[in-house]
Amino acid sequence: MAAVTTSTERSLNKLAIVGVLIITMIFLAPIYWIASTAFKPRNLATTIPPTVVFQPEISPFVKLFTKRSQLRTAPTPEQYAAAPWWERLVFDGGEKVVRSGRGEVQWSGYPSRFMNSLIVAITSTVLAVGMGTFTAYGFSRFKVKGEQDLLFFILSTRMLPPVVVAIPMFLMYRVVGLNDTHWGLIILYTAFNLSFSVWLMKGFMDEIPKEYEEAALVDGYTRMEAFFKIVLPEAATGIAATAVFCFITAWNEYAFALIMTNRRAQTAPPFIPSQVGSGLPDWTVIAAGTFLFLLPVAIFTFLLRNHLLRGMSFGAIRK
Amino acid sequence: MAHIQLKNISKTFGNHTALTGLNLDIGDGEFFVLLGETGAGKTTTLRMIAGLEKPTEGQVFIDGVDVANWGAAERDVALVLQQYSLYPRYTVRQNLEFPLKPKIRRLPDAEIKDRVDRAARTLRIEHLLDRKTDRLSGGEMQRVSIGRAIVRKPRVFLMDEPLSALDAKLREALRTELKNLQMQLGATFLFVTHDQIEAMSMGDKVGVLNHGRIVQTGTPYEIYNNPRDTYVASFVGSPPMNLIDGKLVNGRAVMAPLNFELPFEGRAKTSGATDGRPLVFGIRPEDVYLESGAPVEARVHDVENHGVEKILTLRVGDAMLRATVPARTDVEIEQPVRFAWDPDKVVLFDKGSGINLRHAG
Amino acid sequence: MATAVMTTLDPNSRSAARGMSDLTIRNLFIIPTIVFLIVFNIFPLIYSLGYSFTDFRASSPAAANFVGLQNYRELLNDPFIWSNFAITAKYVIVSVVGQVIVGFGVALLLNRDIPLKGLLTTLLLLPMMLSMAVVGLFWKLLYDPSFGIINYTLGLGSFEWLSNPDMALYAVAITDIWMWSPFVMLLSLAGLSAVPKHLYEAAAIDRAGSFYTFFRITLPLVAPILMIAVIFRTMEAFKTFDLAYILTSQPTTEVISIRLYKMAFQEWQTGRSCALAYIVLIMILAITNIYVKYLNKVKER
Amino acid sequence: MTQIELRGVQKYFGAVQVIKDLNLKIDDNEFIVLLGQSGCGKTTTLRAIAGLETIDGGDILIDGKPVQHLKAADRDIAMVFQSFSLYPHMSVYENIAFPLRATRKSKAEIDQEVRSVAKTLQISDLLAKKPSALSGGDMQRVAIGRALVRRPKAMLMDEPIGALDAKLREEMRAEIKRLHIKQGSTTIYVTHDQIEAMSLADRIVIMHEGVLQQVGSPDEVYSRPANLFVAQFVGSPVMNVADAAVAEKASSASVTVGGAATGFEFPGALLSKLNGHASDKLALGIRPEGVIVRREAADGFLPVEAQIVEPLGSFDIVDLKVGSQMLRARTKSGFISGPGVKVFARIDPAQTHFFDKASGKSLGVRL
Amino acid sequence: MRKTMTSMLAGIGLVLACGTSVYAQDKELTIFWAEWDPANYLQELVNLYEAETGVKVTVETTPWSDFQTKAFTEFNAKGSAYDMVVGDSQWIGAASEAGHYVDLTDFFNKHNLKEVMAPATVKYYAEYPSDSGKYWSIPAEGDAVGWSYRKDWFEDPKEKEAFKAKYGYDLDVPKDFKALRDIAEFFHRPDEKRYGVAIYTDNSYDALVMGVENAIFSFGGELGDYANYKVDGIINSEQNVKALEAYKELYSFTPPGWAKSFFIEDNQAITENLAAMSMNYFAFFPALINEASNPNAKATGFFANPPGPNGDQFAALGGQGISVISYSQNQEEAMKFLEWFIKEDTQKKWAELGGYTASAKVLESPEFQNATPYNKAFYETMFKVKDFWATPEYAELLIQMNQRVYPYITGNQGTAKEVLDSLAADWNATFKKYNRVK
Repeated sequence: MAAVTTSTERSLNKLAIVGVLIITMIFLAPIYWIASTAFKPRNLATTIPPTVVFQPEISPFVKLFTKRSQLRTAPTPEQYAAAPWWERLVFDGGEKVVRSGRGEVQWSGYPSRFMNSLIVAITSTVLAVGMGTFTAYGFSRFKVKGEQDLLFFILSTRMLPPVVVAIPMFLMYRVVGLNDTHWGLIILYTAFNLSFSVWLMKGFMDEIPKEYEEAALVDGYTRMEAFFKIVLPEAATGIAATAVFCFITAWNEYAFALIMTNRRAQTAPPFIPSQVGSGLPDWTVIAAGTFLFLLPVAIFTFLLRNHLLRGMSFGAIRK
Repeated sequence: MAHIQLKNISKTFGNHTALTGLNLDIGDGEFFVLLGETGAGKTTTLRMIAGLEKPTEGQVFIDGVDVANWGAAERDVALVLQQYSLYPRYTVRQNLEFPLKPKIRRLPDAEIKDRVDRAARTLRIEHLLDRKTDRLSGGEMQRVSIGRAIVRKPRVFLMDEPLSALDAKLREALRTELKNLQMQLGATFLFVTHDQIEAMSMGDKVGVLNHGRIVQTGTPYEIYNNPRDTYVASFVGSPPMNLIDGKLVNGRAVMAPLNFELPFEGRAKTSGATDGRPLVFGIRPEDVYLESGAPVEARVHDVENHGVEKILTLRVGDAMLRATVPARTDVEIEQPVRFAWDPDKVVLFDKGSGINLRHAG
Repeated sequence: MATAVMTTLDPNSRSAARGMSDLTIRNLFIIPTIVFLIVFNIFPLIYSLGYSFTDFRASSPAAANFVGLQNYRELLNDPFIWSNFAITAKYVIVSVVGQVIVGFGVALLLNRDIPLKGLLTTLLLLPMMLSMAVVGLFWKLLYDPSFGIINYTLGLGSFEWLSNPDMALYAVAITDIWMWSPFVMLLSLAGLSAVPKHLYEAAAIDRAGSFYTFFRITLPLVAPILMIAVIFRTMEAFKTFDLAYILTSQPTTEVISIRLYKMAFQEWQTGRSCALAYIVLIMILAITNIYVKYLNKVKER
Repeated sequence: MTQIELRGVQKYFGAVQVIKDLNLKIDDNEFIVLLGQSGCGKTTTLRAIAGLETIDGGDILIDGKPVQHLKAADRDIAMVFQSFSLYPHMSVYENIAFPLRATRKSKAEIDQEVRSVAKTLQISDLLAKKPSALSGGDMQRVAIGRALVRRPKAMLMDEPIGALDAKLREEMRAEIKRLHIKQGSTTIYVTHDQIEAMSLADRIVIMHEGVLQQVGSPDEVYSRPANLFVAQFVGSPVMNVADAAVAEKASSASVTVGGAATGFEFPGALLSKLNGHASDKLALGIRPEGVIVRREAADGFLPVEAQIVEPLGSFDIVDLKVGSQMLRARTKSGFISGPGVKVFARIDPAQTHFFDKASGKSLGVRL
Repeated sequence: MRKTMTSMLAGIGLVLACGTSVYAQDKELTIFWAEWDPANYLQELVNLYEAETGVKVTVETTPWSDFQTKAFTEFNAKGSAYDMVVGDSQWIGAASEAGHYVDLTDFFNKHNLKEVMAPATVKYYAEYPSDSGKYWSIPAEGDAVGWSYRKDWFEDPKEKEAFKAKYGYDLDVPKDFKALRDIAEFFHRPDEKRYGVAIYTDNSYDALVMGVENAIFSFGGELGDYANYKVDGIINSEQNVKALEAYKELYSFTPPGWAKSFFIEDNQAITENLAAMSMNYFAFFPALINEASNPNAKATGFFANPPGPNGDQFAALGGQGISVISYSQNQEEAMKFLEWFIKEDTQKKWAELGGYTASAKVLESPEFQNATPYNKAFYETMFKVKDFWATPEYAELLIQMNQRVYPYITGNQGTAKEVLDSLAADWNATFKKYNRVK
């Protein structure tokens, strides 16, 4: 139902389209640059003017997945010939693949940290959104003494600078053996996201007419059944929107991941920048790591985008 | 089928009192209408019977059993609401099946199908069964909601303004349908509405609720013709009963401070109607008539043409009086007319309390 | 029909029908979350509160001595700390205001009749999906005066974004704005689409021009959700650490979190850093409280 | 002094045509009600006049000037919405002042206008309140006040009282009417409620599926419906419509309804007036008050059985079974004690309408 | 109460921890270090140990920026995640006083490491407090700040001629700080996008201080008296003022945006053709002779930190010793590993792999010195290095120095004298606070 559109109105609209496109391009330029760098040969990574046309390479990804060190002497032609194609790419880059005492190729920390990220982010998102949904329902439907204070308390737990809790958290984790475990991070991220989740979900829950459950109650269902059969499906949009936010936060968290975990449970965010370490940064490898790491969130968000947009518009306004 | 009794029910929400000392008796198989304005406490009463709300004080009996500790599921009542009683994600069939599938009274599949089909037939919604509920019209939705209630064969049907979101034609049609349905099922119905036409046309009995109290319970006829107080008098009937301050002087109704008189004798007179007592005279618009030789002169303030009849608003001094006249009556606004009333139909109310003198005794 | 079969209830099934009471469900739904948050958020807080009254050094085996309010006193008298707070305040204001202007502006554009709106909106969200640390790394490169793309594209020669003490804070804020304007945009879009269309129609009928409509209708009605965005972004901006730490090390960009980090993890003045953390926390709480009060006022309207 | 004219207005939503070649001329000071079911195009028509909707064909003229290309703001028309559309963040005063402020009136002038309108509508004591603190009726008054304050060329109202309680609707109806008489501005009012239409309108415009069905005074549309749709849409309870068979019987005509054994007696003139219209294509319409019921048998009365009695206070509506057909009759309150009672009924020929079954058009038979 | 709480938490933790796989191998050692090439070389070295003994040794790394934080959080929590750490030289005070490191004095004496390792490395990597004869680490990765330069620029005849004309002496590897300054000035040509020199300026950890130290030490200055914590008159001495001014002057010849530069930026200055000379740790030089990472590899030369005006020649020390962590459950195994590590053969191998050995013998061997273009400079430097304070409160001292010096160097605030006077006052106050001086 468009209001009457005049010609000025129409040209304004065209202007808006152009504006949006320009802004989108500006916003995406750095990301495009990262993504393209992930496929560049090392010597084209930081050229000025930036290299736009180039032969895409896969070597950044090979390097990303292997442990390497600087070549001190060039490989012998035999060595070079005997090496598999991907190892030659590393040789070409003036590096060699580090092998273990038994001669096995050593993986870089990336794959395992990527897996850790997946485990930690998915589990904590499920937990935070799950608990958040339950709690939001509780606050939305039942009388709770000091509800406003409790909600503020829940929100306030997100205000702590991570540095504040890092030391006591670390000491506490040490006592209970949670440091450097997946569960340790999962709990932290869950706690961190829970406040947001409760807040957001409360908005959505308030929007779902309580008549739906009451009809089910009268029809002979228990409240639990009504909750699972009626409320949850209705809240799907809100849950999706909340999940996107929680996932993004957990996926990218840096400070706790750095302090609380070592080899076993560390996630990728602290790992990617560490690739700068060896005297001269190989931007192609960092870009490759960043690019791969962006994919899961981007895909997740893209799949849920309709929920995200719709969800934000009906739940959030009331909070 | 069930007999429902509410005894001395009070309900407060925080410092807001919704109901005070409510007593209600709904007979088995009765179509009971609870009539009141928005906020009078109708819905709260209904939710209390459904078990969705607990009374602050008092007891609810279903078939003589105190159901204080029964949850909504156990009371075996069905609920039809103005909106939201259908699940938007489900098809009509799924909606109709839903009440038949809880753990406590899960029916065999064949039986479920049978009941759903029968309900659909009764309500003429068979062609809608596979449609999603968000693609139904208002009337269809309300039929499905009613269907959801009847598949259960519950002891009591509770209906919370099920028709008020519909347009006039549909309301009229569904009114008859509902009444028919209730007669067929022989079930107890508690129907809540703010629309007095619905109350009058459907109810076996009507309870008028005002500010959390039952003001009057009775048949539509009683409520209409013998309202217990001025509130009921003005609430029931469209246009409402005319209420004029005055007193009786020597068998005549003397309207003060308006200074006009009308004859008053005969059947309407009751024991409390002593001369000089400040009264309120109530007269229905249809009992006010225009006559060239009638005792009082008025001006036509407004004319509403309803087709079958016209509703005139007459102005006498500052007072407004409604009169229903045949459609053929030809009057203009601001035209002077003379009117009289049918003294037998006059209802007398005490000026102070507003109580009908016949009830006061 | 009056003899329709009744489904009578087996009296034994009554308890089954009832399920858990509402009270049980409420407690079941709410208490775990509260307990969880207390254990993992409040417990460490109490821990640090205790330390904040001591001279505890986590790097030393020496027992902590109770020093009363000394840490607080010293911190509040330290001009360096106050300058850190001033920098933080400046940063928060620049970055949040920037995000609101950009985010809300883009949302206004997107709220029009734009083709491929959903796709564009999702693409615009990409910056906030990156890790702060990585963003810092790449933006440092983008800002580089000699081989950064920003100077090349804008033709700024060798403009010093990060080495210029007067510019550095803005450069950090620009990066933050790039990253988080999408968040504000998303919430603003939600707010904008929640303004009932008929109000705009009413305003059109009332002969209000587009500017008048914007300032008198749109803005006040989106204000509550915009406030929410502002609250969240302020809280986050106040806590900014990674970005500023990675991008620059100018004294003019030493926001309070960096100072806190250095105190806690480089100097290992655990007790004192806990005290500083508390001062920060109280400030955030106070600011949020003011915001929330204001938000409620805005919502009341 | 405002005349509004629609000439051949067409409007599509996608492939659906919602207004089909609408022609309508509205005189100055007239109170026009657009009546129809939801989705009939009445609101779209109103919005097109307001400038909130573009049209795909035809002209909209205000005082003879085409305005279809003007923005809403430039048409100088006020509108009251069903949802009231009060600005939730402004006080009543600000709401009413909004249209004046938007056009940059002086402060003093605004204040004076607002207060005078508020006085007219008796909402002076509400000026400081926010819309959320108002009752439905007061919100409606404010919405009307906001429209009136500008002294617009015309007032458009889109179901302005549809969201109110029944009792309140009645009161507001009267208020709106008085106000119109007092202010005397051209008014177009949209509703689906025929009682509102009947009691408010100078002329009623009945629309159905985008097509104008009939334009006429309340009396005309009630007593001379142009077609079956109008006949059944106007009047409550609804007009009875039944298949009718007309046969010659001596000098009079016999009209059989619902395949009953005997027919009702009609004057012989009917036959000539029907002009040989095929009997099996006839539909008979009779309003409940045209069905006359007696307790005792009498000439021309057929025996019938009461099915449902609906007491409506001042009168009852009784469903009578005639053959396979249900005819609803209006009786005095309590005239029939309950379902199952046997009574006698006849149809008043003077109040009977005949329609062509296929087209629904009235045959214009008046007896 | 606390106990109950603790055991309760322990319970929760136990349940949760079950979900995480637990590594179990008989003999395994973990060495903690920062993420850089030497750690990779070390991994290659310890792979040999595994081949010899079957004990698996893993080198765990974390980014440099977080290395210190992470190590100390782990120490403070008495964590046993690591058995050994290759920790920065400044940590030794904090770590030994807090009991995080195992006392290696006996081991040291038994193997006569004082002789085996280059003396400066023993002094700074291993011994604490100064001259106490107590040892906490085995020097592992020797490192110091040296210089790289563009041979092709230096050897360009035109440039040589122009230089000679301007400064009156031949353009060559700088023989002192004055020459360093002249060359920097000579090559500083912003319109050609070519600049004089790249130096350390990052103040987030010790980069800037290292750079300044290079000047101070070569100018004959000291940071203070490490034995009695006297700083006044030492840190703000005449030489130091001169040195600081000299460093500030160098800053004016740096490429644009050079206010947060450390090893990455300084190496980039060479690879990206920005600067004629660049200061850096020797540990980062391998990247510069690798043609894959440095297009100018063939044209890159190296030199040791030049002497100051009085002929003193010193350099700031980097590098790390390897220590055994007190909370390790494999201390015995770790000692065995160290015995293997200090063997001459191992040290040789270590140097071959790319590690910077501290073994005096290996350093002195011509094989080592000729192995790379910079090994000779490294060898020279390693016998004249000096380091920052190693007291437990070194971090505070470092931050204070950053706070004072950084605005002066990069932001033109105050004079060198004022800056160093204030610094002396800050340090004095800090030492008072920790009761080092009365």
